[in-house]
Amino acid sequence: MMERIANHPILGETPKREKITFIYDGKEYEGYKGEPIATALKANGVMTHRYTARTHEPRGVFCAIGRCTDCVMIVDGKPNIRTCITPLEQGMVIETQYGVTAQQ
Amino acid sequence: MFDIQEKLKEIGPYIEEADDDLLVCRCEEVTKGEIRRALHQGIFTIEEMRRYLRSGMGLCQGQTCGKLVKGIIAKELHVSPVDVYPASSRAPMRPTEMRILAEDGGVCHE
Amino acid sequence: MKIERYDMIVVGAGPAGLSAAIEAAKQGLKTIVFDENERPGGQLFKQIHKFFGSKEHKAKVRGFKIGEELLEEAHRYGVEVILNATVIGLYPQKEVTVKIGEELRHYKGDAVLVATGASENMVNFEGWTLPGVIGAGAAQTMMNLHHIKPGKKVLMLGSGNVGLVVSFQLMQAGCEVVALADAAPRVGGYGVHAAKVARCGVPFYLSHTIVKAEGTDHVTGVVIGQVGADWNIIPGTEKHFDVDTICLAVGLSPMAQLLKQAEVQMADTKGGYVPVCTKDGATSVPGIYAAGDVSGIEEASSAMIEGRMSGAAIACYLGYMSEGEKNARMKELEAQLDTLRQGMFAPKNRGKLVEKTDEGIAVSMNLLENGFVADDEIERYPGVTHQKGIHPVIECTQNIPCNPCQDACPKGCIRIGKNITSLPAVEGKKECVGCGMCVASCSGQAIFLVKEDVEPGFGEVTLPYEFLPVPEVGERGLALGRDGREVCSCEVTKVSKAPAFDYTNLLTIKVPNEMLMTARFYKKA
Amino acid sequence: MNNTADVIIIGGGVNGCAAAYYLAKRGVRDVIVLEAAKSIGHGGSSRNGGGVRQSGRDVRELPYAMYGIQYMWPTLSEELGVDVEYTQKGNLRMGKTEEHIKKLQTLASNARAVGLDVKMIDKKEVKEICPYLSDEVIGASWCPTDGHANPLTTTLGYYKRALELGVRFFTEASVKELKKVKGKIRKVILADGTVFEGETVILAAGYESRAIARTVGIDIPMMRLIDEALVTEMQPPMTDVMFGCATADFYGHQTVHGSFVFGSDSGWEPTDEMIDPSNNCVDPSKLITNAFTLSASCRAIQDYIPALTDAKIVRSWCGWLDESFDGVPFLGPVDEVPGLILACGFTGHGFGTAPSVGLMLSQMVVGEPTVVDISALSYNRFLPVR
Repeated sequence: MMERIANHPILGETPKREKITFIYDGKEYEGYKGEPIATALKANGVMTHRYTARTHEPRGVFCAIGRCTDCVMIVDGKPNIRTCITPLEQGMVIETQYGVTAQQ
Repeated sequence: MFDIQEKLKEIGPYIEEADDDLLVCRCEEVTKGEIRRALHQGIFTIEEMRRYLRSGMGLCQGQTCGKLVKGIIAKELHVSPVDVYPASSRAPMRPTEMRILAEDGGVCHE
Repeated sequence: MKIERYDMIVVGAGPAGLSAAIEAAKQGLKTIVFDENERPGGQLFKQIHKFFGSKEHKAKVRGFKIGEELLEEAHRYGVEVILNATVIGLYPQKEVTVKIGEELRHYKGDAVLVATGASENMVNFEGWTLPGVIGAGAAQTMMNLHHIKPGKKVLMLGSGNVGLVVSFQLMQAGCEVVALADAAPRVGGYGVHAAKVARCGVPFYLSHTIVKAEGTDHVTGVVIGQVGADWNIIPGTEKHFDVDTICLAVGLSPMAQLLKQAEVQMADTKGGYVPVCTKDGATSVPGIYAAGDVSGIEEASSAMIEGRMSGAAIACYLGYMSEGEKNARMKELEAQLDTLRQGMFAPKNRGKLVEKTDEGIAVSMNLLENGFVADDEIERYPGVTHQKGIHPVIECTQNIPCNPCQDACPKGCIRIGKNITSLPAVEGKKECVGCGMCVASCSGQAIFLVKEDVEPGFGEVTLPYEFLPVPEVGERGLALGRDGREVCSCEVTKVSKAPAFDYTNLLTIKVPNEMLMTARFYKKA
Repeated sequence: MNNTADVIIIGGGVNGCAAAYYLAKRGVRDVIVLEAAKSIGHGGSSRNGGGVRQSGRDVRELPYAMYGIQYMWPTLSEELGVDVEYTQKGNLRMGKTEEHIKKLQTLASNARAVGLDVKMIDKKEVKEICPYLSDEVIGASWCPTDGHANPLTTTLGYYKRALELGVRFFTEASVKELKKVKGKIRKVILADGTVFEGETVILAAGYESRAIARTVGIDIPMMRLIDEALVTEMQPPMTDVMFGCATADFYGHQTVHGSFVFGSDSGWEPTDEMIDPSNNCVDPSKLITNAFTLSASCRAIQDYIPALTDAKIVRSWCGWLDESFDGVPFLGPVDEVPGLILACGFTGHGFGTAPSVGLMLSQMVVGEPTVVDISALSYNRFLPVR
């Protein structure tokens, strides 16, 4: 689990946001509406987003701004979704990506 | 004019290095050793390297590994990285869904 | 099908893009700005430290505040700022294709300004693809935009300003920075940034790089080692740290692909692949301009001025401003840019070892090699004086373009002079009232107030403190030296918070008199 | 530097590299290849859909297209030591209208006449071969022995093997002029003035061949046209057939990597750049990619393969076709200039035949009969009407 920052010495208190639920690899988790999927996963301790096609290496967030595309996962059935810039929505189904599919 | 055989003679045969199994292109999973080996086979440009090994051809379009590949090529060919011609740059700048492109031109914005 | 038309299209709502748009819109140009991110401001919105420079460069204002001000100004002048708008193509006929939501739109401008900024360089080592190895920009995005800690224990690679600033930010967010490493033999960023990280207890490992990241599914540790003359690791110098995050801050490269696509003449330089352009940003394609990091990496402060210059140039190009008006404006802006490009970190000094300050004082080698000025080196700087009663001690030891401290002191105790890169000097004749404005206004957090003999054998040090929780008066803790080591126990005697301090709280600690020139940070016992 | 060789090949594309390799393989190793660009395979060789097909071809090309598929492509990866990703799973040339079907039928019956196994199939059969296609596809021609390969690795594979066998390659070597000596081809002069000399010169420089041939008084009737290629992100394995359509809106396939590579000649509306300022006429050879080209290509593809609608396009790029006036290449010796052999005008479908073309070029150099008769592709075919 990675701690969220509730209060920051410069930025102050984190604004209240709407709590929602989503499904990650078959289990239900909580996150905030509109935050990047990757942030919600990180808050729930998920580091590994996918395994690569050629050497089956684990990958996660690297650039966090949608450039490197390392953090892609299967979101609502669509592969290669950049989770670091895709907003979380209620009921989203997020799956670990193996190559470009959901399971090996 | 650039003499490929001459350059191949100059750089000598491929000699394995300890970190050759290091990944360089994260998207297409290309290692430093693969790039170095290709160089000693006459694959000298970034463009050829992309085509030969797929380095820089992945989702990020070489944004992450571009500079690293350039550095390896420069070192192996004994030239300055500044003299290694960069890859071309083409649309779309970011991966774009086919349906969004396909609908373009048919919509009128007011 | 419709192509929307504007006088000026700006790609990138960062410091350069927004500044250009404001400058142009002021002259009456119909201007639109696209940015692929959900928030405008580019890197400004992740920068929570106070900026350097002088008033006209918005010095001592925090980056994200500057971003907010720019955005507000842009709106005021009628600039359209479209977010989540990804420019996927730029064509020589000054047409851009923009993906907005589920639509691709076409825009044509009489001028197009590309201000796409930079992308982070990367370095590869064994395990660099493991989850938990992230870019410094990623760390900033996570903690400053998305309110989540990037990691619990972090190793930072890179001692440039980005590495230093982000290390400090990580600690502000509540993360532990176990070490800061850099393959270079000397700290690359501002000494004051390094010093504020070092005094928190972060060890600096210069001439060190990462040997490997450890872990199977994510990072669980890191090994660094000392780099020899041949750039290889010297066997036996390896050190292991338990970390869950490795943060890479090894430089930036201009992100100029769009310009290349538009068939602008490009040049490959040491600083990256950049468009060939005039000083006001005009490229080889008439009507296509570039400003900010995309045309060469500099600070955000310079990017804002470059943006203004391009904005004025485009206004003139399109006939909204006369040649004379433009030249006058350019002169003013060039002067501002010139002052930022002075000092030890000026573009002309990049990569050079500057051994003496402009004043002829030897630069602290300890600062360059370990991140802090040694106790025996500090006395030689003009900001460090010994006086009766409360007075500022200014540990600003490099010539950098920055002068808010001079303006901050209501009593005129601090003098920099006309040249804003000069080292601040403390005027002994003027009387310090201990208001602390200088401490809070120093963007480098390098000013302390020192007062001897508040009680027999003890004095007080007032230091800037930007962490949570803010200690309570009466709390006992440890005073840390410039090197981050514990030097003595101490008591918090005063905590000052004021709107004018802009979240830089002033902490006064009581230490033995002999520790007044040593104690520079506070840690809860 | 020794600037003389038995054979000088102008053009480091797939045909030039293949010719160099087959020459070296048969022992003619004193060969120089001159490539104008910085990179080998910079032209059409890296800007095509990778089709290795026989169906849809003119009957004059079919014999060597069939020869290559029967005898060369299946073992090419092994021979070059590079995976050329040759996949022989058929070519589906689709039609949506009766008019399309008629066109396909004509092509199919012509091909059958020279012995190619190609037949017309109906909507249901099309769906059985590839379930991802649009319901609007009412029929197709189907050639099961067609397929696809990776043009990038094929070109570089030939290059690499030729290098290994001693062929000398020069990049950034733009040829400006040819010169005869005593009535025979001899000198190849670069734009920078460097002179190469050879007994035989193979001209395989795409459209640029026309300007080069003109310097020895030979006019090759072809023009320059642009075509765009694009590639999607990696997809799960969906199909291994080669796609095409009756109207040539697009063509392409899913690669071994998983991405789909397509070529398309849709979306080339005349833009400002094409207008010749001297006469205000539109010049098709000045077509360039515009802001709508990529979209038009995508529209063409999506209309046939709707399953790819969510696939992201990662990159697009374009290249020039050397379009001959009758749609088939100029292949063979030029009688008027002894020693000069032409291999150009491939009209956008020269990749799939490169192995057999390369082989035949090597045969022409040594004066051996070619594996199939290609006299119909001689440059002379235009002489009576010119």
